Amino acid sequence: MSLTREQLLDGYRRMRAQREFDERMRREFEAGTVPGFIHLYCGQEAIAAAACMHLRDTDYIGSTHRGHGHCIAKGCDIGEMLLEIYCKQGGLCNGKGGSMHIADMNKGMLGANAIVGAAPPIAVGAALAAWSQGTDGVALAFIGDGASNQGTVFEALNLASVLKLPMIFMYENNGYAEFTGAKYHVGGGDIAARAGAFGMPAPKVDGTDFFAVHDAMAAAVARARSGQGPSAIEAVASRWYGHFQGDPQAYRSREELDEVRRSGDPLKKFRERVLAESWLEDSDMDAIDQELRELIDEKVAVAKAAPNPDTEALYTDVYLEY
Amino acid sequence: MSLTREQLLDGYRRMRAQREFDERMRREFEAGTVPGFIHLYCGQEAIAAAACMHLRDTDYIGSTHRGHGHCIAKGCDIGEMLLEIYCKQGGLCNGKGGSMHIADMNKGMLGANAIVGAAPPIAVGAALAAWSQGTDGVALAFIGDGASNQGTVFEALNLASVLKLPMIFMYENNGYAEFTGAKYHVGGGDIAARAGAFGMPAPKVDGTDFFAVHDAMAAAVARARSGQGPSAIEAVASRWYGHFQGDPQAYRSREELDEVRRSGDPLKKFRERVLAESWLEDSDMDAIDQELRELIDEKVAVAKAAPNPDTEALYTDVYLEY
Amino acid sequence: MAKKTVREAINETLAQEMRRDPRVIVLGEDVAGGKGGTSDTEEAAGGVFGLTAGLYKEFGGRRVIDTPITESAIIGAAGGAALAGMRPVAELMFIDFIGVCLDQIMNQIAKFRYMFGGKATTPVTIRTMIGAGMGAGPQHSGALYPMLTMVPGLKVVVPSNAYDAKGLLATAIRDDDPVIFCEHKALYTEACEVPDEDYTIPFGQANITREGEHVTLVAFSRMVLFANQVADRLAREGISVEVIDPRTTSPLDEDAIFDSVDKTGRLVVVDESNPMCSMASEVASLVACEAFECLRAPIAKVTAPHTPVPAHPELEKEYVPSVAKIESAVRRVLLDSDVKAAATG
Amino acid sequence: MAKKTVREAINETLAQEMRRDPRVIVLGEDVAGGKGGTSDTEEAAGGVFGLTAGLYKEFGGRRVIDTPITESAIIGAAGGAALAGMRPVAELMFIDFIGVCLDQIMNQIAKFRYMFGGKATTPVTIRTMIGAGMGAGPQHSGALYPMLTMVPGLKVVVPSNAYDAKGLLATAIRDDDPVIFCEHKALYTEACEVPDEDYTIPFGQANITREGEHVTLVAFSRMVLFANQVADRLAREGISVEVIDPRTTSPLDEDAIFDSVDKTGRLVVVDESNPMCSMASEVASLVACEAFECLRAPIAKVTAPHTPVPAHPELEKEYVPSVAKIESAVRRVLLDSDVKAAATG
Ligand SMILES: Cc1ncc(C[n+]2csc(CCOP(=O)(O)OP(=O)(O)O)c2C)c(N)n1
Ligand SMILES: Cc1ncc(C[n+]2csc(CCOP(=O)(O)OP(=O)(O)O)c2C)c(N)n1
Ligand SMILES: [Mg+2]
Ligand SMILES: [Mg+2]
Repeated sequence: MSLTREQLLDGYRRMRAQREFDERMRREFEAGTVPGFIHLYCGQEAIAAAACMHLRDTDYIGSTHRGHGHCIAKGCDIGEMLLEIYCKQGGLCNGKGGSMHIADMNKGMLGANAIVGAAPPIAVGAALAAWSQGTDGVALAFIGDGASNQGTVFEALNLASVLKLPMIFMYENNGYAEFTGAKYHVGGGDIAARAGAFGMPAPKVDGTDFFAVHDAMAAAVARARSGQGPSAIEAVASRWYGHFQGDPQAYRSREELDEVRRSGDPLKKFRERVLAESWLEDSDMDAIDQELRELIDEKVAVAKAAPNPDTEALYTDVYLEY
Repeated sequence: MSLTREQLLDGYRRMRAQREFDERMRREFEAGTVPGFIHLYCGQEAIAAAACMHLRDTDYIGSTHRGHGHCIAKGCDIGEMLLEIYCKQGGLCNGKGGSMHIADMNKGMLGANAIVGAAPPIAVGAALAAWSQGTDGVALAFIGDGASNQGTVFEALNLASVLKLPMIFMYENNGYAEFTGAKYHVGGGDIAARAGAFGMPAPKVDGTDFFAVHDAMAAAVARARSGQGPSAIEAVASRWYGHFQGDPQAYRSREELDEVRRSGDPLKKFRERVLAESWLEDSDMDAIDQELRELIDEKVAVAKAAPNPDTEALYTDVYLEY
Repeated sequence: MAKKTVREAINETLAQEMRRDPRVIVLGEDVAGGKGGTSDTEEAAGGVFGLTAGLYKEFGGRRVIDTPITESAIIGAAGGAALAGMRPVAELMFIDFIGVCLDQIMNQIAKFRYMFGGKATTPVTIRTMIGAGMGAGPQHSGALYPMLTMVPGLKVVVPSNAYDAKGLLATAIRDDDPVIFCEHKALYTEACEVPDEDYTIPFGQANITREGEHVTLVAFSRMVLFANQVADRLAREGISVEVIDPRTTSPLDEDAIFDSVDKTGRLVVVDESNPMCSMASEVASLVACEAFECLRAPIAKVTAPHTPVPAHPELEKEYVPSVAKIESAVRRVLLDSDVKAAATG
Repeated sequence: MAKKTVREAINETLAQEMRRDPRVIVLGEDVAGGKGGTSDTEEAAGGVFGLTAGLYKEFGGRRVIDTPITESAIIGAAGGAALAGMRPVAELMFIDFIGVCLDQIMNQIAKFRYMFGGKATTPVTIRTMIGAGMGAGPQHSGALYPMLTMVPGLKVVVPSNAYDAKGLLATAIRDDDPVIFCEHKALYTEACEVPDEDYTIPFGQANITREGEHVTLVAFSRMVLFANQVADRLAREGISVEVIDPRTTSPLDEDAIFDSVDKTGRLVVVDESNPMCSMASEVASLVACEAFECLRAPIAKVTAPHTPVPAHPELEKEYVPSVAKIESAVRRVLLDSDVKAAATG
């Protein structure tokens, strides 16, 4: 274990922020305060946290419709994210994007994306920019198990492989694409093997194990930064809730959901491990929990109270100049 | 070797017809008699011949821009093909499709296709029709090395794998996509492995060896007809001529082209083998050569002399009823 | 006769057509919705919005086919299956997803018949959701039917109510040409009287939802509801508005529009699409070219602005042509023609 | 000043812009054309039609990037690279291939700025070939610019000559919004005088290629050549035709069109696209809505028919709006207005 205390706390904070955020969003959605619809990331927090810890603000990620966790882990401001989810003035997209389009170029966040499989080619473009300019920047795309079937994702893999781009493909196998199980929709059953066919390393890891993701990612980033080309990682972690909030999940058995709750909590696993190894103490993490709870309480209140964009905003920002 | 004399003659005839056809098209194009532009199949004839020998008129193939050989091997009428290439009334598409769109539903030929990678999903649909109706029909898609990079092709592979469709993906690796070498554009370098990643058998064979393709195809068809699902085959055979007729091929070295001519002739290889094994005699094949030469002479003359479609034809056949 | 929602009408029609013709199959993402899950049902959802509920149970997995997320393969396979004799009904969940499968729609399915010289038949129906109003954001809210209307070889249907949805969907499925069937998501819960037995409504035949004398209001899909409201409201003032619902954009019932403008001399077209190269532009230009002499006033188009659909619900409301905007366009056209009549009269 | 073809003008501009700004990169299929081959050059082709010849040699493989056949990844990567600070020029070989990459164009690149609240800039130029006339058949001959013109967030350029091609391409590459640059393949060999030094031509500013009094003829891309011929021919009869080349369809120089129609009272629009939801419809409808009072005759649209492009060269010729068809539309409009003038006068 080569992580410093600071790194451990950082990792924990990134995970806890995601959890606190999406659990709160879930309650707010149920209370009817959130516009549109939202897709919760609970259960998958270790993937985004461990992946993004290796990235700088000048590195890029491409995200998905289930992007809250990715944004938080990449360093997007939680207050501005909330303003965006509430579609308010001052939100990261000034209220025009909403939950499925949060983006922040200053943090290297190329956008959540409501088109399944659209982000990987875009992230490959960011990797191409680094490669073309000869920097050591890298880019990463998050890809769901369902998205792993979309043609665009294969094209992104191939282009990154052909040009040896500093690119990481992070498959998040959470078991479902909407209401259809990965057991059914992934032809051949092996997502990682798809990336492997393009000649890149493609380890499969437990996505609820922060340390496993962290290690796999360390290797992938090192490879990318040193000009050796792309990698993929398949991280397996069950989705806790429905596809979108409100989905009754009739396609999942009671037993499966119980099992997910029992064994699929990356935060619990992290805490058990760091306590067992005496790397951190309960109080370290409790303090973070408390701090984040207060932060999100505050920011949710601010977001709810914030002004709507003017009607005029409908017409602006289509072009820089037209 | 389990092929009968009739089968051997059939295989030879299918190959020779393709060769004779495209060599003649080449000369005609150079002489300026052919409209549009054409892509010659010379060097790859064993693939189409050996593959289509296993198929019935009620089985389907999806083809490419380089489709003359596929059409001939699947049994399209040579005269009607020529009428089509000359864009004449009575051509397989009544002159509206031309070289890149020859189709014949009665022969299970779903169309040459000028969009790279478009045919595999369509052929998968034909396989799906057989599967849905419970027949033992199969479908096959021809896919270039260049096309193997197109997202649509991966989607076709996956859908066929998920539904266990009676489908065969025939990769034709002829070394180039237009002017760019497969060595460069195939990420990871292994086309067959891409299909393998979807859990289907994906042997790689010498595409200039009729017998090798024939054997691989026998296994794939048997698997498909018996409901065991899709297969892929990567058949490697160099393209003799330019991407389109007239391409100066500055990207290929003299040595490469010499080598192709020396070792890349499937007809020559076939003849040597059947003579060495005493399965056929020179005279068997010479007779076929002669017959096909005369046939194509005659049909080219007919096609050149045939009437153009009426101008009215521009407006018909957009819909069955509108 | 029972009242049914658009959703119910569509669901019922799918079942009836599948019973009627064994060649009809349904394929798409989650059309059963439950395959590969852990509960004991393989049809847990019946489509994201329940449009295909019950079909898997009745017709089984070889006719109601859950697919991976793979729009190009869904549409391509529908095309290939059609060439091989089936009558597939493919679901493209949101029309916004044409971006990942347009080739199969535009260059393949739509062109087979023509480019194969009239020798191929492609009876594919593509069901897809259109429209804003649900807070679904910039990539799930488009009214992109003009983009497909312009494609030769396609027929495009934009039903505005449950009765039409049922009859037009039956026509679509029985039609031997490829049809894009556009379901406005904000209409799913709209109900009207719908017969239980199956029936068809011919394409290219407009429905005159309000008869009137003073101005012709052509509206598509959900906009027909708004247009009707405007007509009803103005009727109270003695302004008589004729509302035309073309029901299909391709073929387009040009004659119904010409006949109406011949009578009224005034035209307003309402289209939820973006303005450029829209159906509003198409209809307006047709009248300006073919029925110019009838016109007593400038034509008015009421469309969405040249912007994406914003996520914010209030901005989204402002984006969609509203009853108020339509009404004011109608009043403007009437005013303009008064002015013109005064000037020339 | 030297005469240059459209092809030469484009090639020269690409080189000049790459010299001017190191962030400009070129990517696409075969843009070098020779990678992975066996000859000793990696730039054997410089694009299928030689448009990018010489660039690889001068700027190397990290700025002139041969890609696999992978349009979604080409366009997507251009978009991502732009977000990351580059100014990519992506080549989409034929516009007909938008079917396999439209999502990246329409839902991603075009919308980034808007849906990210004005905080992202996407300076992508997509160069692509349009048009019939080369016997390339139904899947390689479309004039699909209306399909992109309708997409908010995109600018669409349709140059009709080498001088404009150079200035407009420079503007496109320096523009911070995404631009679709449509090169008509039948224009590549057309030549005119083109300065050696670089210059820009602003978007949204029409070029009046013929001044006239009697009728306004708006034409796009290659159709401008035909329109000019019609104007020249009719001039001999004393019929004075004003020809407007909008040069960009989005933004569209509406004022130039209104000003001209204000003068002439008559409008003919020529567009090689299919008729429905075309630029012809767009321009005609604009005038019918905004400049109705000026009109002294019905508007006429001259477009391709509602059919795919047939392979047969003679049918293809019949498909493309011809000088004869344009001329007869102009005569019809003049006649119609005489009739109308006679009737009302
Ligand atoms: C191109 C496209 N097809 C379909 C959809 C509808 N859709 C949204 S999310 C989703 C499932 C995605 O599954 P997965 O990639 O596993 O991500 P997860 O939801 O599990 O995070 C689908 C089908 C879409 N948004 N875009
Ligand atoms: C979607 C699409 N992209 C690009 C092209 C242009 N194009 C036509 S053939 C070709 C090369 C195809 O290479 P391959 O698949 O290896 O087939 P081959 O020509 O070698 O038979 C390309 C790039 C096209 N027709 N369609
Ligand atoms: Mg998933
Ligand atoms: Mg090839």
